[in-house]
Amino acid sequence: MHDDERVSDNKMKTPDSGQGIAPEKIEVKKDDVETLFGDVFRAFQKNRSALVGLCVVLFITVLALSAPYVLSHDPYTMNLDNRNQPPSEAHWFGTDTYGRDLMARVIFGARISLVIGLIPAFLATCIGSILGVASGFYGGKTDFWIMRLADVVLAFPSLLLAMVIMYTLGANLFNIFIALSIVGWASTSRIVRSQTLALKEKEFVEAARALGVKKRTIIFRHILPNCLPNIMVVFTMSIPSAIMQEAGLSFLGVGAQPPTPSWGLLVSQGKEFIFSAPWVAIIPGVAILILVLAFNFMGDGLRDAIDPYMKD
Amino acid sequence: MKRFILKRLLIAVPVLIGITFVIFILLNVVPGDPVALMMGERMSPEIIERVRHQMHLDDPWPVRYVRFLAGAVQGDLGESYKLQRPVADLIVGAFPVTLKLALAAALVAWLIGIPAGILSAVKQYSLTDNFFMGLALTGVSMPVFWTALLFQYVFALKLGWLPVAGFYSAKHLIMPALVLGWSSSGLIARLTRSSLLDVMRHDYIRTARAKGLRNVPVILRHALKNALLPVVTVMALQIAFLLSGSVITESIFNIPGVGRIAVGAIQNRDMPLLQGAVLFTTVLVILGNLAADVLYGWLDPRIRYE
Amino acid sequence: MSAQETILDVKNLRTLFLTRKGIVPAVDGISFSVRKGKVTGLVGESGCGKSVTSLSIMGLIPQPPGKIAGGEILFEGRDLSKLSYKEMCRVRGKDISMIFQEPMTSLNPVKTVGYQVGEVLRIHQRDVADAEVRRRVVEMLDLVGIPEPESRVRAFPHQLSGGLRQRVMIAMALICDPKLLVADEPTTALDVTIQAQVLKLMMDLQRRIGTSIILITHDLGVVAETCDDVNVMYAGSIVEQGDVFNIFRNPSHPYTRGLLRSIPDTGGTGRKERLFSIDGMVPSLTDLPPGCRFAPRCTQARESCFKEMPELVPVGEGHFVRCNRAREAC
Amino acid sequence: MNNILVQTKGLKVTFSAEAGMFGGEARVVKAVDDVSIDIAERETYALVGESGCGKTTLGRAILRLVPTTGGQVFFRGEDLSSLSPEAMRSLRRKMQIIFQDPYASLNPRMRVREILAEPFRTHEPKMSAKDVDERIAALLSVVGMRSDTMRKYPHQFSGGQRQRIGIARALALNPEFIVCDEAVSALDVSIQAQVLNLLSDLQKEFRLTYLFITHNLSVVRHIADKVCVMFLGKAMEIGDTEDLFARPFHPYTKFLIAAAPVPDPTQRDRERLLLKGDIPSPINLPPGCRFSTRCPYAQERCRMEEPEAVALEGRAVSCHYPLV
Repeated sequence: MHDDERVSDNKMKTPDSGQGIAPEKIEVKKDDVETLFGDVFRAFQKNRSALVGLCVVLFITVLALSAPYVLSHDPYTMNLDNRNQPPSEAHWFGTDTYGRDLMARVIFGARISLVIGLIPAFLATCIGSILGVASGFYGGKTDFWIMRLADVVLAFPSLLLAMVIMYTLGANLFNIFIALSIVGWASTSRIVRSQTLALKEKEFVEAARALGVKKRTIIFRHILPNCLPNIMVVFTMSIPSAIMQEAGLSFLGVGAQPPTPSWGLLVSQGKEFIFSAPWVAIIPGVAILILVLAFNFMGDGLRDAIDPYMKD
Repeated sequence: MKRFILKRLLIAVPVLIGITFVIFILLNVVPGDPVALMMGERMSPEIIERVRHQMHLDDPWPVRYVRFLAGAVQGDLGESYKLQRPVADLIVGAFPVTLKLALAAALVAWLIGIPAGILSAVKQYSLTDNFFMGLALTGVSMPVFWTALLFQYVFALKLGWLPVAGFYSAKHLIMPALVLGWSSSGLIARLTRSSLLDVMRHDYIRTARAKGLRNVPVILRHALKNALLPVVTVMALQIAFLLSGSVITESIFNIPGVGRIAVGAIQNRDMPLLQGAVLFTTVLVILGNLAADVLYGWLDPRIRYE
Repeated sequence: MSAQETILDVKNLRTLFLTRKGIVPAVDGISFSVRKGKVTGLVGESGCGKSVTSLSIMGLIPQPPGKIAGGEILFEGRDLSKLSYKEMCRVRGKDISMIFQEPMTSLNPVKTVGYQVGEVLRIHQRDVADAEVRRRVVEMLDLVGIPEPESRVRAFPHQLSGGLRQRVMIAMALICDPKLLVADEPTTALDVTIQAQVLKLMMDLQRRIGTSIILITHDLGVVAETCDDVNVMYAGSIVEQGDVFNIFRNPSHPYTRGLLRSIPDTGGTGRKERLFSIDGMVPSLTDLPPGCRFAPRCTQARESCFKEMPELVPVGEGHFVRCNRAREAC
Repeated sequence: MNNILVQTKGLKVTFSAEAGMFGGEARVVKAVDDVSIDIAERETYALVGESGCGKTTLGRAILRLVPTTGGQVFFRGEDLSSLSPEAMRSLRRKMQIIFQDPYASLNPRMRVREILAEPFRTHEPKMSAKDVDERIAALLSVVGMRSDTMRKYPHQFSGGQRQRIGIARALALNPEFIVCDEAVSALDVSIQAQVLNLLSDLQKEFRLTYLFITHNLSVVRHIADKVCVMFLGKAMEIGDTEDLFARPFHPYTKFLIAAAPVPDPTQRDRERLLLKGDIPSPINLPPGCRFSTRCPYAQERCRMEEPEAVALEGRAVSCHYPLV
């Protein structure tokens, strides 16, 4: 750089008479800082229902993690003398068809639902984000084929597609991960793509291009960080739907297999006794409702906090 | 507008080919021999081999795929292993039942969802708003199979108002439609609300007020149509959801529709039947989306007069 | 100014917005009047409160977060801010109508132009027949210079150019022969040659119909071309008020003078010379300085300017200035 | 006469209004249609015109931010289309851009330090963080801002301040040529004056050449040495600023100048020159001269035959019947 000095020299120079270029005073308020963490933090601060959702999720997580150390009953131990007992002091949630403690089974079931909620949602969000950004940024043929692939996936009723995948791969927990990830990426990719398209037209991206910044750097430095809040929202929203899908698959017998205490399976096993022992089916369903509702509250709060910003 | 529809149709073609391919690949790489499954374990290997050959199952997969496609175009979806009847007949026989259920559920969803969404938007942040939105969120958070059991328990067992299951009269349709529609109404209500709120922020709403128009006509004449445009699209996407949901609803209420066929086919590992049911449902979804796009284009003059 | 008949008298109007960061006094005690059949300009830079003033007059301040916290808006003697909702609806569009800055977004995209113009008539004259509405709409579109008005009534807004859309807005605003037209930056979104057409149209119609106009703009050129009276606004209050010739020939507030001198190429002389510019920037409305709001940017500010807010004082006939140093020779 | 720094020869940019994946007639918009301009070193060259005239596209095409469909761009006599992508990337430090919208031109998730460090990270990857910080502080002081603003995010500044940050970014690599794309149009008059003054100070200071794109004629008259008036993708008239404003040869130039409101109420009763009708759609250009549908002087020939640019008293005028 032959003319480095030009700018450096000027550093010491006081601006003449000040009219145009007098330094201005700027007051900064600390709480204004615009980071992803800041956004998320403020979302929870402002939105009471989001906070409640978060607390419920945390509570269930702690419960699920500490289950083996806290519970006095084992979720797998059968006691055929004790079948379909109503809730009592010994068994708060009652017992199931094989005399197993329902509370232990429900709490252990939370582990499955949480893992199922987080991992496929995470995988689907990652795949969807990468494909969405690529589709939006590169455009042309890349865009066309990725979007047609997304169309194909979205054309299937998702439960049906997951069912077929489970039929092919065999019904077990690990395959649920795969099935739900394959099903879930498409809608994420559409959302991320449309946002990428909008960001691509922004002048700060054009400024980066004018500076000669490489495409990949533009994606990672300018596009993705600005998509991140929305990706966070999509991720939070896809957790409850993954939980619901797993419950549905397990209910239909193509998900988790007995004796795994998956909530969907618990409801399915209880449905035979809905008239004689309704709690066996109803209590695991309440568990699904509470966890899914908590995640939905969280997602809603996050979206409300982030959306107005993303609009302008 | 013609261009618009044509474009949509043209995009639907590769998607259709894509889904047939995906279905075929998923269901034809399945481990386990369908013939052995069909004929029982004790059959001699030679006979199995002969049947395989008769059913063309020993051809390479591209050949079988093309044959499957050619058959599907002519309405031939093969024969059910288990029931030994043409898949197409079985599905066409079951479809009216599923259609009735889906339409009734959609009606329930719209009748609950749209008014609730409008009320919530008009009275934003009020008690009404919080009530409906809490209800909507609960609606989308309730697993369909669980709601169904709950309804059975309350309305059939405790109150005895409605039959528990089966599909014989209009009365049998009420509970499944409510269950299915209820879960979908939450989504419609939330979307209607946010869409209407969004439209109410537009400049032309201010223009309408500046004309001297009062609140109710502003909403009815200027906001609602614009707000419902995106809802229409989602209602079509809901068809996919309702068809998906009908898999569970039909199997719980023992309704002889396409969804129950699919679940039964999985249990019996009846590949052609499952393949037919999934293909049929998916084509319906694509048609639904197409209809939504066309409807959207027709409702929105910016597209209609392009 | 008081000598002549006024149609609108705004007295000490205060409009607040309640936001998370605190109370924002967007309009802070402004008073001005509009003479019958004249064009009154509200001029100032972004955030000075000129648009909030116009929306306050129309009763279109979104509540919450907005709130008219004080003052009177006397339209032919009636205080608009005290009218009931229904009464105000009868005033809007009939006695007072408004045109907005963005002709692109101010028209409903799914309704025909004819419907939207005719709707005003239908609201305010219920018994009017469809054929009559149609006739009046076509007549009005013709009057605002829209070619082929018979076929254009069936057009949708997206089928018209920006200039034509703004003409439709004007037709909509004038179809009920309002006594007062509030025009909020009516030509800002338009191209120069289209702006010239629309301004000329507005002025011709104003002369013909005799409507009084409040013209809100940031463009001093537009003010000079169209206004009879001018109110210069800064940070929520009026800093100078007077006849257009007085304001341009004898600007008495340092801000007005600064604004006029900041325009590049006035008179076509000063090319390549430095422009005059006002240092610093408009204060935040949540954090206003205690004294004169312009003092921190004013080159002539004295100590007293930082302490108390000056009053609007007369410096000539119908010419008022909010400046401590107004009476000194400037 | 100064040396030519940037030159376009018959530059064309077309956009297809409809991406025709499945055929279907793709409608083509000629955003820039055969434009040749010469920008001399250290001068301010203005592109002026109404919306849809292609001035912004031309500016971006010169910087190769949009693909061209015909013609060439030369920078110091070098044809940019002949450069390798690597060579083009390193030439980018010589040519920069300042944008219209101070709110969209800065990445909201980056601090000022990161925004201003980007040019160095791209072109001087070996520079130490401390050196980069020093350079950024120097840049900020050049544009009249304090160096402690580095830690802040763009939304914490006003429009005028953001525009200064944008200017600092453009200056970071000591460019020779800067495209100012409506750089002051979004600013209030008093802030606009500050930024215009800053721009002309910087021009003197750093021997900059500006391509100044604007629709504001008074700004053009104030800042530009040379003007190119564009209409629907075509250069209608090119000439020295004073000359062109004093005596426009092209009817469009004349009406454009006359349309601008004059901030002097004593002149309000002057005779007004008004153009008829609207700007035609760039998709269906009229045959012949594209201004002929609005031109009050249009003759039969104007509607049939597209005028070529002709040299006239040191100007280039695309009109069959210039107003001499």
